[in-house]
Amino acid sequence: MISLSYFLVFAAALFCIGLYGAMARKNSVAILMGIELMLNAVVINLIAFWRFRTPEVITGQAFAVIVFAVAAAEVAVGLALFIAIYRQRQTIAADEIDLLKW
Amino acid sequence: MSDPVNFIAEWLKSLMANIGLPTGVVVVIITLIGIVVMATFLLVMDIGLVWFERKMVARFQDRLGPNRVGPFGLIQPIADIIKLLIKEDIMPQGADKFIFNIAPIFALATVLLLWAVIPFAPTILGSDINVAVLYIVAIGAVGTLGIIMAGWASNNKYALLGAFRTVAQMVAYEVPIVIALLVPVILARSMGMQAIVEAQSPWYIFVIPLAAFILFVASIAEIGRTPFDINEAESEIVAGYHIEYTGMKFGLFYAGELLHALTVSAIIATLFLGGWRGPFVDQVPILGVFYLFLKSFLIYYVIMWVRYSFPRIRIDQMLGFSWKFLTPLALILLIVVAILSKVLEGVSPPIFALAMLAANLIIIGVTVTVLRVYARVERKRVGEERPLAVVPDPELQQLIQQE
Amino acid sequence: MESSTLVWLLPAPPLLAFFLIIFLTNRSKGLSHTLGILAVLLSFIGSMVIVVLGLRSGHLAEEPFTSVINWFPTGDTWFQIGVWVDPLTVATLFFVAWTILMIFIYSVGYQNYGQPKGDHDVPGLPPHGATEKDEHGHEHRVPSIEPMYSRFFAFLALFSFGMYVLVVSNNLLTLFVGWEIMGLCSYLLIGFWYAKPSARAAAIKAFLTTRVADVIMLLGLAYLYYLAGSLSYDVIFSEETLHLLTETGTPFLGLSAAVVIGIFLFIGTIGKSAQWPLHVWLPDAMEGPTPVSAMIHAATMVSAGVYLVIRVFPIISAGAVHGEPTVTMNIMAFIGAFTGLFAATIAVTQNDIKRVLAYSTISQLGYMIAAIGIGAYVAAAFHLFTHAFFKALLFLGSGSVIHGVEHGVLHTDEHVDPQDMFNMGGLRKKMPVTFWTFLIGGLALSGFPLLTAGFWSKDEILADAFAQSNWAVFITLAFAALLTAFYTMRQITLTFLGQPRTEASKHAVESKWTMTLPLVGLAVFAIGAGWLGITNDFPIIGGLLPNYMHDFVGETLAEHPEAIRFNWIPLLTSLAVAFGGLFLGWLVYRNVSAGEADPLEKPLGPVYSLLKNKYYFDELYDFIFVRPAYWISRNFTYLWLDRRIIDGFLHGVARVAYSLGGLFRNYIDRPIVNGFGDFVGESVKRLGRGARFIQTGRIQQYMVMALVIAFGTLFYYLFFLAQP
Amino acid sequence: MTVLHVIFLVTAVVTLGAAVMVVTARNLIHSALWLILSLFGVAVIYGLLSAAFFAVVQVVIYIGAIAILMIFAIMLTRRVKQDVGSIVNKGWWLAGLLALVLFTALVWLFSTWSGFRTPLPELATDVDTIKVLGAALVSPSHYVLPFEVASVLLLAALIGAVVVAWERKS
Repeated sequence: MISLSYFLVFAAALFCIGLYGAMARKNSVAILMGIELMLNAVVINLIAFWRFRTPEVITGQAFAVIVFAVAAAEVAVGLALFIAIYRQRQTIAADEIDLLKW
Repeated sequence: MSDPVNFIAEWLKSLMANIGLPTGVVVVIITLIGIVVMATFLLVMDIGLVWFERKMVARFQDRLGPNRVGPFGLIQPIADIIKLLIKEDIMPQGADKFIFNIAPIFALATVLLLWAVIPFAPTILGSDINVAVLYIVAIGAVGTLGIIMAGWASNNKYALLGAFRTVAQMVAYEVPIVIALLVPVILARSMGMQAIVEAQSPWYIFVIPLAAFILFVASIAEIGRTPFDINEAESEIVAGYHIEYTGMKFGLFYAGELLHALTVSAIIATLFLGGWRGPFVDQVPILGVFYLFLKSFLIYYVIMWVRYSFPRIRIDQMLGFSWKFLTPLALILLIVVAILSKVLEGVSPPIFALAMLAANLIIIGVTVTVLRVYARVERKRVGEERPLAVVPDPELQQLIQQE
Repeated sequence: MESSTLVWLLPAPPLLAFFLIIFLTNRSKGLSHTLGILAVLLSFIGSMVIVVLGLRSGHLAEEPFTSVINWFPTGDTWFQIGVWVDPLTVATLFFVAWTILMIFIYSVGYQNYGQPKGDHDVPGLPPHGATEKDEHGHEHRVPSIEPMYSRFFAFLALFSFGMYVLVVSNNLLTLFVGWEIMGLCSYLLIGFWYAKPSARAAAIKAFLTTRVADVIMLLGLAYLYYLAGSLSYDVIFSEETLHLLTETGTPFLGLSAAVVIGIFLFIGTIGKSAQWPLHVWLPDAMEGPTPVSAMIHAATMVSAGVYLVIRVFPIISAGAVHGEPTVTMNIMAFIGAFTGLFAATIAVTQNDIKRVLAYSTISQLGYMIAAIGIGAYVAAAFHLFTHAFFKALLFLGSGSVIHGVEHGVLHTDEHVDPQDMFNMGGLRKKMPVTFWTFLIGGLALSGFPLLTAGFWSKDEILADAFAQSNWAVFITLAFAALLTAFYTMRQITLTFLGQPRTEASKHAVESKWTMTLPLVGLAVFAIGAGWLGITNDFPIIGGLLPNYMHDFVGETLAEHPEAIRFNWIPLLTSLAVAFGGLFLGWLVYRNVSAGEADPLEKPLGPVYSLLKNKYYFDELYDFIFVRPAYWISRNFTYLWLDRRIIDGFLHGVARVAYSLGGLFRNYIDRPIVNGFGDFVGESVKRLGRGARFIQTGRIQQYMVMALVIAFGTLFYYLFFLAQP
Repeated sequence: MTVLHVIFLVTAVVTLGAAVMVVTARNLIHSALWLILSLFGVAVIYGLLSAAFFAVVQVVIYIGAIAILMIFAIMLTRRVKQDVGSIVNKGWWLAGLLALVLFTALVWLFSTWSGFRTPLPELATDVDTIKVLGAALVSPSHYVLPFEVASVLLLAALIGAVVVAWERKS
C-alpha cells in the first residue's frame, strides 16, 4: 500500500532541487523557476497531509488554494520586475544586479 | 445491441480476466484501448473534415471544390495526406530540433485530449471527472504551449511574432471563455459534463443564449479562425507560427486546427444544445453519438459560415473586443445569473427558465442600446475632419529649437 | 425648540458669517454681504421670536428663559455660563436686532455696492471715486466701491456677534467677553481706513481709552467674583449676595464692597459709553465709515455701557435706604448730568455733521446715566431704547447726507469737506427721504412733544428727577435739553433748509434704496418707540396705550419701582426747552450764507473758542498723560530701566553663561562626551567596515547565508534544546 | 507493487528528472519546458492524491499562465551573449551542499516521526470535496477572509505588475 512517506520524500526532493536552482542559477528567471518548484513541493505536502492525515477536514486544500494565489501573484510581480530591470541594466543575471550594497 | 461500445468493453474485460490478469492491469489496458480507439476515430473523422471544409468553402465561394478523386472528391483528403507524407522534411537552420519536432504533436494532442471529457452518449464517456469544465480550460491553456514552442523553435521572426500574437489572443479570450463556461455550471450545479447534459431539460441555449453567444465568439477567437486569425495573417506575418513547417508536421498543425474547430463545436453542443440528448436516447444510447455529432456539425457549419463571411480584424480591435466588450459582458451575465439562480431557488423549472431567458434578453437589449450609442459617437468622431498638419504647441517648438 | 436653545443660537449666525467671509468668500463682494445680511437676518428673526415669546410669557421676570452649561472647572466646581432672557434683555434685543439689521442693509449702499472699481483706490483709504462714461460719451466722476468691502462686512458680523453675546449672557464674564469683542471691532472699524493717519490715531485712542476703563471694570468683576463666588446674575443679584456685599467693608475710605464694585463697574461704563472724563475717544471715532458710527457709536456698543449699569443696578443701589441714593448713585448722577450738559455745549459749536451727533450721543448717554443715578432705571432703559433708534437714524441720515454731498463733490470736482455743515444747505429738495427721516430723528432727539419717541423718554427722566426733588440734576438736564434742541435745529437748518452754499451741495443726489429703506424703517421706531412708555396718568392720551416699558421692564427688579405721579412742571419744562431750543436754533441759523462764520462766534467770544476746542480736553490729556507717558517711556523705561538695568543684567548673565559654557565645552564636552561619542561612532564604523564584505548585493548569497543560519539554529534546537 | 505504485514511481522519476533538468539546463527555454513537464508531473501527483481539482488548477495556473509568462519573460530578456559562461554562480557547490544537507535532514526528520508511514485512508465516497472546498472558501466561519485577501493580493499584484513593467515614454 502506498503511504505518506512516498509523497513526503518526493516533495522534499523536489524542494531541495528547487532550492539548489534558486541558490545556484545566475539567471533571475531560473531562480524564479526554482522557487516555483519549491512552492509546488509545499503544495504537495499540504495536499498529502490532507489526504493522509485529515481527509475529513478541508483545511489542507484551502491552504493550497491560497498558496496558488500567492504563487501567481509572485510570478506576475517578479517577472514585471525582471522586465523593468532588464530595461534599465540590460541584464537579469542575479549576480550582476548588485547595486544594493554598502 | 443498443450500446455496442460498452458491450465490447465488457467482453474484453471478461476475456482478459479469464486469462488471469489482475484487475488493475485490466483497467489500464481497457483505458488504453479506449484512448487509442477514440483518437483513431477522431483522426479518421478529421480526414472527413478536410473534405467537408473544402467542399463547403467552395460552395460559399460559388465553386465546386474537390471533385476529381473519388466520388464527389471524397478520396481527395487521402491524396493530400499521401502528398504531405512524401514531401521533404525541412529542418530550419538554428532551430531547436527537439522542440521543433514535438510542437506539432503537442498541437494535435491537446485537441484530442479535450475529447476525454465530452460525453458521446449516456453510457459512452471517456472520463466523468467532476471538474470537466475546468479541464477544458486547462487543456486550452496547454494548447497555447504547442504554438509558442513551434514559434520559438523555428528560429524565424515571423514564426515568433505569430506565436506571440496567438498567445496574446488566447490569454485574452480565455477570460470570457472561462466566465461563459461558469454560467451553465451555475445552472447545473456541477462541473461534470455528464451532469450538465443531464440538467438541460430545456437546452441551455434557450435559457442562457447570451452565454452561448459569448462562448461561441470567444471560441472562434481561441481557435484562431477568421475573423480572428491574425496569428496567421498572411499579409502581415506570412503564415504565422507554422511558417517553417513542411510535410506531415504541417499536416499535424492543419489537422489539429480543423479538429479544434470541431471540438469546440462539440463542447458548445454539449454545454448548450443538450449534448447527446434527443429522441429515443434512453432506449438506444448509441443514438446519442449521432445526435452529438449532428449538433456539433451544425455549429461547425456556423463557424465556417462566419469564417467565410467576415473580413479579418486588426489585433488591437481584437484584443479590445475581448477586454472591453466580451469580458465585462460575461461578468455581468455571470453575476446576474448567479443572483437570479439564488433568488429563484425552488421555483418550478419552466418559470425558472423563462426568468433566466428574460434576464438574458434584457441584458442583450441593454448591450445593443449601449453599443448603438457608442457606434453613433464613434462614427461622429471618425467622420470628423482632421487637419492634415497640426501646429506644434509653442513649448514643444521651443524644445525642438533647443535641441 | 426650547426657547433657551434658540437664545443660545442667536449669536451664532454672525460669528459663522464672520469666519465664512474671512476664510472663504472674501473675494466675492456680493457673496460676502449676502452672507452677512443673511446671518443677521437669522439672528433678527430669532430675536423677534424671543421677544414675542418673552412678551407673551407674562411672568418673564420671575421665570426668565435661561439655560446653563459648564464652561471651565474652577477647583471643585465649574464656572458656568449660560443665557438669560428677562424683560430688560427682551427690550435690548428688540432694538439691537432692528438696528443691526438696518445698518447691515444700509452698509450695502453706503459702501457703494454695484459701483465700478475706483481709479486710484487702495485698501485702507476711503474710495476716491471712479470715472465712468455714459451713453453720450461724457465722462462722469461717480462714487466707487469700497476696496475692502468684504472685510467691512466681516467686522460688522463679528461685532454683531459680540453684541448678541453681551445681551443674552447670564453672567458678567461672558458679558465682558462680548464687551471686549466689541471693543476690538470698534478698534478695527474706526481704523478701517488705516492708511489715514487720523483714523489710525483715532483707533488707538479709542482702544486705549476704553482699555483704561475696562481694566478697572475687570478688577471690579474679580472683586465681585472673589466675594460672591459667582458672576451669574441669579447669584449676584440674590438677596444674600447683595446683603453680603453691603456688609463687607473695604479699605477704600471705609466704603462697602457694593459701592466699590459698583464704582468699578461704572468706570467700565464711563469708558464704553464715553462719559466725562473718558469721553474723548467718541468724537474721534467718527473717522470710521458712517454705518460704523451709527452702529457702534450710537445704537449698540455705547448702549452696552448703559445696559451694564442697568443690569447691575441691584448692586449699585444695594444698601440704599429708601429714597436715599448710594454713593455710587450720587457719583453717577453727577457724572451723567455733567456729561449731558458738557457734551451738549460742545455740540453747539461743532461744524462736522457727524461730530455734532457724536457729542449729542455723549450727552444723551449722560442723560441715561444721570437717570440711573437718581434711581430711575426704567426711564434710563426707556431712553436707551428710544435713543438707539433715533440716534441710529440720525447717523444713517447724516451718512446719507455725506454720501449725497460726496456725490456732488465728485461731480463738480470742488474740493470741499463733504461733512462740514457750512458747506451744505438746501438739501431738503435734493434728498427728500433723507430730509424727512432726518427731521423725524432730529425732532425725536430734541424731544418734540407728543409725537416723537425722544419726548416720552426724556420727559420721563426729567419727571423722575423732579419727583425726587433732585434739583441739580433736573436743572442741568433741562438746560442740556434746551441746548440739544438748539443744536439739533442748527444742524437741520444748516443742512437742509435755506439755499445751497456750495456747488457740491447743489449737485447732491438722493441715496439708493438700500440706504433710504433703513432710514424709513428706523424713522417708524423713532416715532413709535415712545408710545410704549407713556405714563398712565398723562393728560388725555395717558392710558390709551399700556405703559409697556414700565410694567414690563420694571419687572426685572425684585422690588417693583413705583410709577411716579404725573406732574405738570417737568412736562411744561420739557415743552419749553424743546420748543425754545428749536426756535432759537432756527432763528440763529436760518440765514447763514456761503463762507459766513458761525453767527454764535461773535456774541460768545472766547467761550465759543473754548467750546469749539472741546474745552481743550484733548490738549489737557495730551499734556497730563500722553506726553509724560512718552517722557517716562523714553527716559525711564527705555533708557534707564530697559537699556541700563535689564539689558545690563542680561548682558552680565550672558557673559557668565558664555564663560561657563566655554569651560564646559573645553573640559567636559570635548574630551569626555565627544570622546565617548567619537569612540562609539568610530568603533561602529570600524566594525561595519569589517563586516561590510557580507553585504554583496547578491540575493543568492543572502539566501545561502540565511539558510546556513536557519540550519544552524534548527540543529542547535533539535540536538541541544529539544533533546533532553 | 500495485498500479498506483507504478504510476507514482514513474511520475516521481519523470518529475524529479525534469526538475533536475530545470536547474541544470543551459538553454533557458529548455529549462522552462522542463519546468512544464515537472509541473505536469506534480499535477499527476495531485491526481494520485485524489485532488482532481488541484490537478486541473495546476495545469491552468502553472502551465497555462505561469510557465507561458516565464517563456515570455525569457524571450523578452534575452541577451546576445547569453549562452557564454557558466550558468551557475560561484557559490553553486555550497548551494548544492546545502540542498543535499537539507534533503538528508528532512528525510531523517520525517523518518523519526511516527506518522511517517501513514497508510492511505479511504475517502468518504458520498462527499464531493470540491463542494466542501467551495463552501469552505466562501463560508464566513471558515476561509472567506483569507480567500478575499488572496483575491485582493492578486489584484494588487496585477496592478503592481502593470505599473512596474510600464514603459514610461519621456
